[in-house]
Amino acid sequence: MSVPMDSIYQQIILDHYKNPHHHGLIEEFDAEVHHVNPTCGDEVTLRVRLADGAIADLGWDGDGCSISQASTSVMADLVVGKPVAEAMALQERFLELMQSQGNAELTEGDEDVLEDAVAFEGVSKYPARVKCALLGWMAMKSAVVESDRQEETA
Amino acid sequence: MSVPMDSIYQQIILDHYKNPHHHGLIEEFDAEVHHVNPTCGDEVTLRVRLADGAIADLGWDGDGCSISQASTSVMADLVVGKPVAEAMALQERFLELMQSQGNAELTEGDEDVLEDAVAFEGVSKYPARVKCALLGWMAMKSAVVESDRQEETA
Amino acid sequence: MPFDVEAVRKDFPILAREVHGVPLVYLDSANTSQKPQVVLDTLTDFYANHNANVARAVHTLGSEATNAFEAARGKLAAFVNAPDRNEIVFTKNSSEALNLVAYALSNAATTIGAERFRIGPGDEIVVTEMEHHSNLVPWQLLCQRTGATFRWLRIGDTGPDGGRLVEDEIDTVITERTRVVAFVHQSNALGTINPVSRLVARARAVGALTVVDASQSAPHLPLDVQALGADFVAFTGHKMYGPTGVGVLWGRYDLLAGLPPFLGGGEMIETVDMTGTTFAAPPHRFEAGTPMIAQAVGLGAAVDYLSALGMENVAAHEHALLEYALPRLAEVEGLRIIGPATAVDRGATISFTLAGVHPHDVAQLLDEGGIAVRAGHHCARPVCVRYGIPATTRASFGVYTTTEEIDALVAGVRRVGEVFR
Amino acid sequence: MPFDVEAVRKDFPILAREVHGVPLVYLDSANTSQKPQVVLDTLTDFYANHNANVARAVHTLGSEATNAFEAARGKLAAFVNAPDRNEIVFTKNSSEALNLVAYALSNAATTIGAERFRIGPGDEIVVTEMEHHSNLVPWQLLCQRTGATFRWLRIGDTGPDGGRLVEDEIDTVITERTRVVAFVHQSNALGTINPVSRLVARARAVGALTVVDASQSAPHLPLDVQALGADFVAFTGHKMYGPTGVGVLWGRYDLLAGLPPFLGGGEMIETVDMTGTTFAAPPHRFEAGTPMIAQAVGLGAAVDYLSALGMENVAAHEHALLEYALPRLAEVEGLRIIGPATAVDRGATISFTLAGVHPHDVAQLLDEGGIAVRAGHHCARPVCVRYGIPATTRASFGVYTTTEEIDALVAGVRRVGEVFR
Ligand SMILES: Cc1ncc(COP(=O)(O)O)c(C=O)c1O
Ligand SMILES: Cc1ncc(COP(=O)(O)O)c(C=O)c1O
Repeated sequence: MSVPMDSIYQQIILDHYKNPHHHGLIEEFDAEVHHVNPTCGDEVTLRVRLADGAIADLGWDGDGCSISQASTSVMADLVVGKPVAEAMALQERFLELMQSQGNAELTEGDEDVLEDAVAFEGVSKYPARVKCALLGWMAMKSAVVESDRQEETA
Repeated sequence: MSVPMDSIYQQIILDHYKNPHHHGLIEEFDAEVHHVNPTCGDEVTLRVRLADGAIADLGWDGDGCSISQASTSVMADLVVGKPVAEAMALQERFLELMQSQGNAELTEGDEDVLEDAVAFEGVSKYPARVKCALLGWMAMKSAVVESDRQEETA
Repeated sequence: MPFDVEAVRKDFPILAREVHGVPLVYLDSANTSQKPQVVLDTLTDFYANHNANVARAVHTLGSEATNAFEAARGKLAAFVNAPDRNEIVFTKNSSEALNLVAYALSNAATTIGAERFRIGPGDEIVVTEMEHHSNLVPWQLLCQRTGATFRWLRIGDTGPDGGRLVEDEIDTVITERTRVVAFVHQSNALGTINPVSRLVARARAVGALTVVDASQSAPHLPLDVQALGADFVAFTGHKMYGPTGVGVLWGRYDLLAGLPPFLGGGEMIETVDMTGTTFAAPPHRFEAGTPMIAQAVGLGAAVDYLSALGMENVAAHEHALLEYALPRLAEVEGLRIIGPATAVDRGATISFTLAGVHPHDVAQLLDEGGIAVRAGHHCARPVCVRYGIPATTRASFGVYTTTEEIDALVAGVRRVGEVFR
Repeated sequence: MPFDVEAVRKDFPILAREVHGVPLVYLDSANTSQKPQVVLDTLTDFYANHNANVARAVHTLGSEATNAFEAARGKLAAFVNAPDRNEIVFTKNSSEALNLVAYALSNAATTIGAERFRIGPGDEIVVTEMEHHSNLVPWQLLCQRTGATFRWLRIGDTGPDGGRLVEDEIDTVITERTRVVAFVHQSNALGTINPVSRLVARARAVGALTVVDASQSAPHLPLDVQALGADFVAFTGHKMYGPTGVGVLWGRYDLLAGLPPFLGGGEMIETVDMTGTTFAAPPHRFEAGTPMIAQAVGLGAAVDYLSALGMENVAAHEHALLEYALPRLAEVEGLRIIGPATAVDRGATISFTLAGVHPHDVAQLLDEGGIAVRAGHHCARPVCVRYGIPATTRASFGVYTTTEEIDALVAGVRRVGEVFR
């Protein structure tokens, strides 16, 4: 059986859910964060290691709905190896997309940079699910900020 | 100038308002009560004297809208000289009339016993004014109860 | 007269809607119910023809509005068999009704004449582990304000046909120290109908006040506050086919008359002076400011609608749906019913989990097939904690629910399992 | 675009009504306003097509309802120029909004982390003598709960063009001991517009919180919470052409974020546990239970309607009506205006007395001529006490009021004098 054409459960999302990328906590890391979505109980623990102003590595573990888990997997694919500034810009753009209430106009440029993450566009119509899609992204952002802070105070 | 045909300001009400009956506090009395209608500030002070189970005399002073003052005047006319039981029955009937929300069906019998008080029928459509029309009647009832109580404890 | 669900459905305009290109199957009535046309018409008629503020106005519109509002109070009183229409206090929802009682009690601390209601350290407030947050947090906050101790009756067995209070603990948890026992009539998370008379009897024996949260029972079964025997009963308009923004607190008149006010403002006063204020008699004492006039009138229309259907018939219809649904759902692979598995002492609200699929995904994918159910902790998180699960999916029925809709639900849940496995 | 009052009137279905066989002249908008068709249509559309509970639901209807409800929050934020939409808390009316602040403050007494909001003996709460009971009684009750002292700014001169606060006393009554200054923007009893910036500046200088009751200004003039400079601003939907049953508290985000909750229940929590609960961020922290969903959406439509008219135009229209009405009423034999006699710093609400006739009789007899005005103390009894009168008659205008209606009022009041003299 397949899902409806306009489903928010794009095959790509189901695939990431069933086989999440960068799943598992990395051993060497600069910061670890634990984020929870209190309304649905989704959880993610996420570790990052920065090097030369870029996200050198990222690993995560989580529990929750397919949207939260797949979105974290897609995010990890996207940001690992990217300069921090670029990762933050991606996060900004994804946040905007999620807050569009289904009215986002995706440009080709978006598809180029957000890659698999554009599959989550449909989620933006469901305010209750937006937080799920954002969970991993927000955790990544906090972890990066946290790493920076540790560096500064080190 | 005259008021509209269906006015609650029947000529009889205006007449009682301009020339209230039994107005003025009597010297000899069994009980005095002071009632206030907090929503509009109408006030009445009322004294009664009972004798042989009847309302021998009643006098009042007041301040307030025409409905409260005229109704007290009409009430006084009706109950002075009447046996207490009869006065209480009148009070009951008048209360019923006022609570009818404009749906009372006045019988000829009502007109016989309530006399001028039937002129207040129109007031029952206006919940905010019902209390005005009842003020004097409620005061009379309290004063009679109060007199009885004093007699019993005397 | 047999209950004609097809005729009922025609009364609800939203049921003609499609979502995702398929007809709507609305199975989320425990969250909020849909509204019959007569309620919408009543609201429009009120605003378009009789709108005015109540109590205060001497003009015609004001009198019409006041009569309509007070008539609604009378209808609500009749609907729950209240002995006195002045026992019906209009609130914005159940939550406010429950908070009202909790705040009036803590306000007794500084109110002369209300000494008998005072609560303090050493006193205990008892709720149950299956309360909606709206009948749980207000009491936690009351304990915080007063120093009283918060206690609760636990949910026992969580297996099939579990999901009920541990009856043995009623006598040990509710004691001479208990001042208030607040509990849900029908659980919104489990469907369980609690043993009201047992709880009320124990509370009464120890001199505690009882507060019944009837949010989930008022729409579904004949509610008789005199038969319940409790001191306060709260329910909410939007779940019983009425407008949003209106709820009801019923309370015994002598208790309402003795309690200090909660919200201060217009209409709840007797006389106001800069140096001190006296308060009106119930119900107005507890209705500060301009009330939800149109909403109360609309709720009056909703209870007229329910009474015309007959609450006995409504209860029978929903019970039949429940008996139809429970075994069919239980057959779905990986499906576990959270709450009593049989239709005994149980309302037509069914929570479940599906192995390997998050409840949010179940609900979302059902929605894509037109089926609206709820997923989450249903504002009763301690229930999920008790069952050791993050959330459930919940289907809940109403006067307009059909067995065909239940078939669609069962088929839909099966499909969800296939997609995610 | 000139303000076209005849076009506006066509938007309000109730204005086609007759009472006592004559066309309705509705001059009671300060009590409650009438509703334009677009508000009624918005309510009906919501219930008939998108009705569901908000926040909790993952299904389509739930998402539509949530989006509509949150969009209304955004509209309200824009309407009052709030810097952040999360500063808009939906309440049931102004009265609840004002009580919310008062209760959150007293709840600080037992909330860790809210120490800076604690109020107790020695602290002072300042209001004015011209407050509506809804901005007076909550503060009296707060003083009762906390032991703080209740103080007030007096109304000075009661002659023509009096009816204003004694400005000299602002600095002596608001002192270092003052913790809250709560005052009405535009008086519902007198029409007076208070010197907000003067009061806010003094309050800020002494470190007191300011609470502005904008119930009577929000419908009538451009309201800009940033320009007002206050900490909290309350207003109510039914007076601004919206539904009954919804109001708004605007508060500075950092203050809302620091305040403890008021009502406990669903949706205002972060996580609930039997042994303790944490609370959501504003605005949800202050919105316990199912909100007045349809009403907030309807209020959104009302502010869209007002914005389309343009609040500057609305204010100019009503100011012109005021300038038209004041001298004409003042000419009526025995009529005394209660409040400023000129149109300076004054809204289009005119209270008056008529020598020898009780205000209730004035209003009632006007009603028999189709003219709806209010009589009483207008929930501001201390104003009547200050003027030494039991009550006033009050005519108040709105977007749909015409000069012809004012002519009818003036003629009507003359007639009343003749009947009773
Ligand atoms: C100045 C003022 N404040 C507060 C209120 C209270 O508003 P509500 O009754 O909607 O709570 C009113 C109106 O009644 C008012 O005129
Ligand atoms: C059992 C129960 N109690 C209380 C409530 C709260 O009702 P409301 O949200 O209308 O205040 C609900 C529903 O949300 C409920 O299901």
